[in-house]
Amino acid sequence: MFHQSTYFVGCVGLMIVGLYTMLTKKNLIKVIIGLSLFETGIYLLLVVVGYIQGATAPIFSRTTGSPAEMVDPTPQALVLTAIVIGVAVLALALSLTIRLHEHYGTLNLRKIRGLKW
Amino acid sequence: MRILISCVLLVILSLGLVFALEQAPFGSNQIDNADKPGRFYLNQGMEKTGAANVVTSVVVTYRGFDTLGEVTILFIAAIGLGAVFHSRKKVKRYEKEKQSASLILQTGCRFLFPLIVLFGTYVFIHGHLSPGGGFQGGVIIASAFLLLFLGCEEKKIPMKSMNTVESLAGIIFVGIGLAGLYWGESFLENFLPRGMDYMLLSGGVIPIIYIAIGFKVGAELAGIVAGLIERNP
Amino acid sequence: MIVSIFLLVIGAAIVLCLIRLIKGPTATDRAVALDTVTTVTTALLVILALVFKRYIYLDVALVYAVLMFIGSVAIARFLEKGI
Amino acid sequence: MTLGLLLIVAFGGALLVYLPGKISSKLRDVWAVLVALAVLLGTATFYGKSVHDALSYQFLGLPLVLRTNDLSWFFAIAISGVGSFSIIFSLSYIKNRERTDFYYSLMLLINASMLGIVFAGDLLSFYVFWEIMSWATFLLISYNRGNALPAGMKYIVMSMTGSAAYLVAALSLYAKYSTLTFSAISTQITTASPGFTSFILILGFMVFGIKNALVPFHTWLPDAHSEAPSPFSAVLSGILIKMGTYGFILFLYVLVGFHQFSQLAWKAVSLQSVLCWLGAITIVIPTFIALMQDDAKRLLAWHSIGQIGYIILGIAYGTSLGVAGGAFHVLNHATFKALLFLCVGAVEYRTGGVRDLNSLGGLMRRMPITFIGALIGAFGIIGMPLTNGFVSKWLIYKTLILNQDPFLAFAALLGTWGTLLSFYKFLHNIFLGQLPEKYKDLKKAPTSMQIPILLYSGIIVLFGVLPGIPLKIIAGFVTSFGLTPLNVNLWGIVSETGTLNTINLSMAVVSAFFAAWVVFAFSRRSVPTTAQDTYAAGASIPRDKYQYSVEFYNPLYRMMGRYLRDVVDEFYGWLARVTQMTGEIVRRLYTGDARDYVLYIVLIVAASIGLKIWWPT
Amino acid sequence: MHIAGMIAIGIGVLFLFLGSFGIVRLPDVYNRLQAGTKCTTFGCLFAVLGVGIVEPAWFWKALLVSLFVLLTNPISNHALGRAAKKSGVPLWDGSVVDKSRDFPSYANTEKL
Amino acid sequence: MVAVLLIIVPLGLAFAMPLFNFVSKRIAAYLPIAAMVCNLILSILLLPSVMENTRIVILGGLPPPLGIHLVAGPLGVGLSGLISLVGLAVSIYAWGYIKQGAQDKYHALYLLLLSGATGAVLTGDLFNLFVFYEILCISSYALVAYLGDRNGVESAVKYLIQGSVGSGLILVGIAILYGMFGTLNMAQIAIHIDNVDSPALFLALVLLVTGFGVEAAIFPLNAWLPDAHSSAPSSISAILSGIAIKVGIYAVARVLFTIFGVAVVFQYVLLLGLATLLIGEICAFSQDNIKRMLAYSSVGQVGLIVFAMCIATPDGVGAGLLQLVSHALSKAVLFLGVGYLVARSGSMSLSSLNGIGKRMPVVCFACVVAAFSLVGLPPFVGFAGKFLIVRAALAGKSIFFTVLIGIVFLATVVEGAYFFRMVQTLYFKDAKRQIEYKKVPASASIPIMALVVFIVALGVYPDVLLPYLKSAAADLLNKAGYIKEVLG
Amino acid sequence: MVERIFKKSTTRVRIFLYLFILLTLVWMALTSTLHWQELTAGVLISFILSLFLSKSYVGLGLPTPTVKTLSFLLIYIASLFKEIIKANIDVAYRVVHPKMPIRPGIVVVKTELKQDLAKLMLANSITLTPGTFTLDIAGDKLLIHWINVSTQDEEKATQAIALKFEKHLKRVFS
Ligand code: NA
Ligand code: NA
Repeated sequence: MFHQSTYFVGCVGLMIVGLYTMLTKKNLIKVIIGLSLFETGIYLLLVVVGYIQGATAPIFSRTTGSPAEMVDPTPQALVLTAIVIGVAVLALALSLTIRLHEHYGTLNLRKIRGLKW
Repeated sequence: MRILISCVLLVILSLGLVFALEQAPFGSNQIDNADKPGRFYLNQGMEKTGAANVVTSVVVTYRGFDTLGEVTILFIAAIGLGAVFHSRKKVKRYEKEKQSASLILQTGCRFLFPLIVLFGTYVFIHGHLSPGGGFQGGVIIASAFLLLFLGCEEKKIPMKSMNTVESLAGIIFVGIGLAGLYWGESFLENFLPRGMDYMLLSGGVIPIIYIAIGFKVGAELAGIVAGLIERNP
Repeated sequence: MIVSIFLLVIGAAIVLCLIRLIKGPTATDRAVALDTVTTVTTALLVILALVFKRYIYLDVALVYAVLMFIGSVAIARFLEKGI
Repeated sequence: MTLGLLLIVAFGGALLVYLPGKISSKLRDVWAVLVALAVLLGTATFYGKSVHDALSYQFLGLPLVLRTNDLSWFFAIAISGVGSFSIIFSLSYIKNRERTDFYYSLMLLINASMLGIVFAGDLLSFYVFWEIMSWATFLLISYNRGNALPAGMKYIVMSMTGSAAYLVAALSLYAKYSTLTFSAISTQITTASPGFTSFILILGFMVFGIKNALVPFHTWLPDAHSEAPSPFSAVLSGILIKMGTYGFILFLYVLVGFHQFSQLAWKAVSLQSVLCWLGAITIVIPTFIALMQDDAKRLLAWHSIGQIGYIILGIAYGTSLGVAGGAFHVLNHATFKALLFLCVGAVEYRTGGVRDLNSLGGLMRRMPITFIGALIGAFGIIGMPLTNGFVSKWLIYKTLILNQDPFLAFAALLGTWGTLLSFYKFLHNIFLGQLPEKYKDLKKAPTSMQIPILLYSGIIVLFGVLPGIPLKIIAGFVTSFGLTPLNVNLWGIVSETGTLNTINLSMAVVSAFFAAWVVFAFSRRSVPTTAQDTYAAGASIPRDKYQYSVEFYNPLYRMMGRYLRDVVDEFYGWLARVTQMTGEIVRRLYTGDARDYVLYIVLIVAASIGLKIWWPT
Repeated sequence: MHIAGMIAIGIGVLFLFLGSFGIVRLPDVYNRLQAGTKCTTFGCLFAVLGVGIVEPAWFWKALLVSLFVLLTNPISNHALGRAAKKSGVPLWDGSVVDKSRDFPSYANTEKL
Repeated sequence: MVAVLLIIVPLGLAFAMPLFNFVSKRIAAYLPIAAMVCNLILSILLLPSVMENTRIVILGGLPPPLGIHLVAGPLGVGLSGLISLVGLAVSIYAWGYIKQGAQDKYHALYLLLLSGATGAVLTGDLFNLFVFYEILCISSYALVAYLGDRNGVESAVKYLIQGSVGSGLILVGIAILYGMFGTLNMAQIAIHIDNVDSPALFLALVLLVTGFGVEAAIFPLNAWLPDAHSSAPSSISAILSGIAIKVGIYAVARVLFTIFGVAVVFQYVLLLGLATLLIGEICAFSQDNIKRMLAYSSVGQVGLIVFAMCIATPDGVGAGLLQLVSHALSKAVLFLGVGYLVARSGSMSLSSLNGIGKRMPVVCFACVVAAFSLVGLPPFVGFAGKFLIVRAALAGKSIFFTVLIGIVFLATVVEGAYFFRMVQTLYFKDAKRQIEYKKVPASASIPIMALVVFIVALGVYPDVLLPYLKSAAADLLNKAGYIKEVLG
Repeated sequence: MVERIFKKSTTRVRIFLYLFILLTLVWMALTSTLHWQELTAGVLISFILSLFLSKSYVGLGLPTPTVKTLSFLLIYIASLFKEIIKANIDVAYRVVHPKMPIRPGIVVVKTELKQDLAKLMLANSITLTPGTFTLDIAGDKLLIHWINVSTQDEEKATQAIALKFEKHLKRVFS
């Protein structure tokens, strides 16, 4: 429907927004949200990479069955893996955030600097 | 200042990314060649494995090692969370102002819970036929638990049986992989007959692995959810 | 032909919801807009299944509906300080 | 006996000290002495032999070679001799200290590694033994705690700098010639470009200059020598720093060759003259700094630097007489400096660690053997006739005068003058003058201390009277360097330009002394009394008021003090502080803010993209 | 069948649009919930069933989807409304009555 | 084929951990030991045969370009041997050291970390490399925070954020490569890269190197390291410094040499390595916290290894690998030893360890040997590494490298300064207060001393490693050979 | 048959059977096929899930599945549909009308239903119908948001909003 670069701009845009959030927001939760956005952009990029114009999902059924009209299945498998990894990291990040909040009473990254230098 | 620096860097980064991506010959041509894995999977995946969902055959056998790693990572998150929360004092800070769910929500959740679990099971059992799979099914099962937690305060997750499920499912996954090594040529090889196309019993070991993954992911994510909203016993 | 009109209208509906999602003004307003948009999207997915003639996409719609319902409930419970 | 076996005995004996040490300290002492003597004996058996053993054991695919010849044996016998004397001396010195197993083990280990250095036949094994020696020395310098710690740090940091330079030199040679054995390099390097040779030699000067404490690399030495346990100071000053000298000889005469060395020049300044002048500076400045020291061991330490100046001057001068003088001075300095340190050690042992020149005095009667030792040692270092120091210094003067180098000769004489002054202070403030009240009941030094002192004294006089014994060996290796052969007999050196015959000299000196003694013995009338009774009638008065040895050369201090600041040392201290400061600043990059850390990652990617854009290839 | 199905889909889509329009137009969160859920549920129901009618083989699954939406949308609607009330989102100025103070669990809610 | 067991055994045992835990709580601590013994034996058995020719282990039934496969070459098997050796020592140590928290979870995470590390060094598929790399990273995030104390959690969060951004960059890099070539097989990508010249390739390279560089702790991507290494339980610090960083370096090297093989970039990375070295050592020099000092020292050592590898000759890479082995052994000993020193003295401040050498002689002796080895003193293995690095750098006879070596030595001197200061502190400083220290248990002293034996033995006879280093370096550098071995 | 089993068995077994049948039916709808493989799998899975999850249905107040109840349920659903359609047209009208003729407010209504499930169905029905939705429920009272408040009296409001469903539901849950 669109030229391929449109998708790229979208993915990169999402990644950049995520990174921007990570770089500028003080709140740890926001930083983690930024991380999630960044990763989402990457997932989209992976999907776009395997997309073939006009092709359909690589699932055969009794009615649809031409491999030529299907998109590349590999990036989809990769995205699945990447998403699961992202979820795991997110879960761990949030649990650590909870713990950190218990220790510091704040999520302001300027104040969470017990370790430096 | 920080914003300025960030903006400058990110502009460079985004320009670099977009221009580089523009110039790369992406699109359909990268799997034109028959020796490219993607083309091979599409052309022969169904024939070889019997799984109608090519992505599933890729995920479970051809790139099954990735999937094993992926399951492992969820497992790490689950036990990592347990480890991080282990020595934690129970926080009662919010208990006072905590609102309990209304009867409607409670009843609705209790009613829907088994149905959603069934649906999750459906999704991972049909992973080789439909867009589902072990992860998707596992996520649905875990979200059923989340719904239960949202609706009913008193529900706790039975960690012991969850751990057992998790552990057994993992062992089954690895065991099937080793069985492939034993009866076939390589680890995670599909050593069972491929069955009839589009039938439930097709795809050889794929549904079995996906069932294991489904249970494992479900148990792990449920454990993670329970841990994050403090519902471990 | 007629299907593309449906899709256009649904697109417009989604845009409307997004407007509310952005405007707010309260968090609950956004949540409501999100909840609505998910319902619209569920319908969209089903119609898309028809467009692409792929039965399997119905499963996608169902999964989407289930997850988004739970998502909405979670947001609601969060907003009323239930979790 | 092969060299490998000798080294195995030396190293094994060192490392296994802990075994008898676990059983009893007596057994351990016996073990240590036996090992040291065995090594001494073993070394002695190689007298006059020339061995070249390529080991079957290889390190990183490089063949290792052990070899000995006159040069090696000369140093080896000095090492094992000084080492065993120090071990014997230690028996009582170290008795009641803690971690004695550790002490003996390191003493023997250092001995073994020094032997390894001189027996090494290639640059790699040389380096291995060199490094073992360095870290073992560091540990032993630090043994005394307190002030010894910064001294140890200073030593090891400088030593590591040297090792680094060595590795670069050695591996540059390897890169060029694909070999590390001395023999192979020495034949191939003759074709090398002057630039490359200079590069190697300058690196070598740095390495060995540091170990040798050549100015401006000397600053570690005064601290290290004075803070180390005295028997080890003897080793350190007597022989360990001479490993640097060995290195100089190795690089200048064995590897590169004197002829090639003397050709290296940048415009009018030749490398050789630079080295000679460094030697001269090393003679003069440290000697006068030594004059101002109040710590007996510190004084000795500064003199070690000064004496090293003579050695380097002689060796760098490159005539056969000069090299012989330098090499002989190595041996001589080893004997008298070790002796002096042992004497101070004995005093220290009896006085409970006191070595401040301002608070000692009059110990001559209490510790006569020690006094005699110190006296002979002082004569040696000053270069009085009948001591070995005289012979070696005479050779060096002779060289300078013969070649008409008045400035260098003047520097050398100035050094001797300074030495004379400071050893007068040394002897006077410890052994002569008034005996402080609290040392009235001091006992003589224990026998295990007296034996090495006497042995050293004997050697000093022996070599002073019969210098031909060592000079014969020296003449052997000097000839092998391709210099004019020396004609040596038992009493000295015979040459057209100036014959040294110690018989005549001895006769003259002995008769002069006899005359002096007769006069002195018959004219002696004074009776020593304690100052306290005379001045204060038993009341206590400030020490510096009544003891005239306090601040002995005070006027001299005021005159020269500010020119004799140890600028170099201050510079190194500044360098260390700068490093620390840099660390403190650089560390601030780790701000503790997670977002900054993300920024760094983005920065690297963005910078790479930027680099690619602005700098496409 | 095909035409009937299409008409059903059309009605569904229309109501989906109206619901979204209501979301934008109506004055407060409670009224928006009225439009948002009611119309979109209805719209979704019709659209999905319409698809089920167009493709008879899909009917049962379509029915399942629509039943699920029918069951869950009121629940989430209720949850959101309650959340709004509990978190103190005020009613529109034009509201005529607020009896929630009479209701047990809202008696001590401060701001309404 | 059995090479897959190197990954599966720890993984399977970790999966089974909850079940074992039902049987008995004590079993948990034995499982890592069992797994590592098994891996060590397997690696040793495999090593001679893979030296002759690399084994390709097919996974999932498809031959190399199509499916995932393991490349059991000298490098992979050698590194997995190193991993299991250090892993074994640390797991024995942990048996007595880990007494707090959810111990079964600790041991499971530990097993997973090692299996991730092993998988990463063995795999021949780029995405699979990413997955195992993530296993390694995520389990280390969790393990750093294992005790749940303030410092641990804080550093884990920072580590996680940085690591995840890095992982994201890796994924983008992989996406670009896949988009261009339609394959994830490293050998096949390597073939294609030679035929294509595109700015996108450069971007992919930068992204991959940066991403893996986070774990490899290349400056300035290493900000997480001092925090994480100093806050983690000491057994984990040991494994992070000893193993985890090394996997990052391996990945960077694989990407640089095998996949891309572009010479221009080496110098860029080499300079980064040099900066890492200098900054690490200087920062360590000005530290008083001993674990932080060791952590910064790891930064420095990483710089040295990266420097050596980027010389990009077989000698240089071999030297880098030897240095890698040496650092793994030595830093493991130091962190393990310091773990008990810190535990007994109750503080991480260097001055609190004054004179502790008399109370805890074995541990302190081991620490001194390890420190000497790190500084590069003979007869310890660090010397061999340093020697080879200098030799490789000077072999080119270029002034450039001579100058760089000068800088390297500057850093080494600084490194020596703080390590010798540490030695003095342990042995020659007077303890401020008299405390009766408990003896270190055998579960700590045995593995520590075993590693010390390795340090000395390899230091005296490093030649035993030379053939392995040579073929491992060839494995990394010889792109054509790698492609031929994988794709036949 | 089914009735007899249900009446004889204990509550727990009854719930189990309930869930089992429900799940099997849902499974059949999901798979939309009568192939033996799917049916067997469905029965098996439903059985296992019912075994483990029936606890969740305890105390929900499930009606006995008799023919009568089923027919009442159908009647209820039909009336619900009628109301839903009315409701939607009504709301749509209000939304589209330029003047937006709304008189929103919150009122309270009463119910006589006892079972949780019945209350849920009532609340949902109210939510789905003319301009009302259930804000909350407590005991026998429901808090309702009404888009066009015609009466503020509790009885009258109950009459207008709840009663039309309640009468059907009462019969289903009798
Ligand atoms: Na919804
Ligand atoms: Na409604």
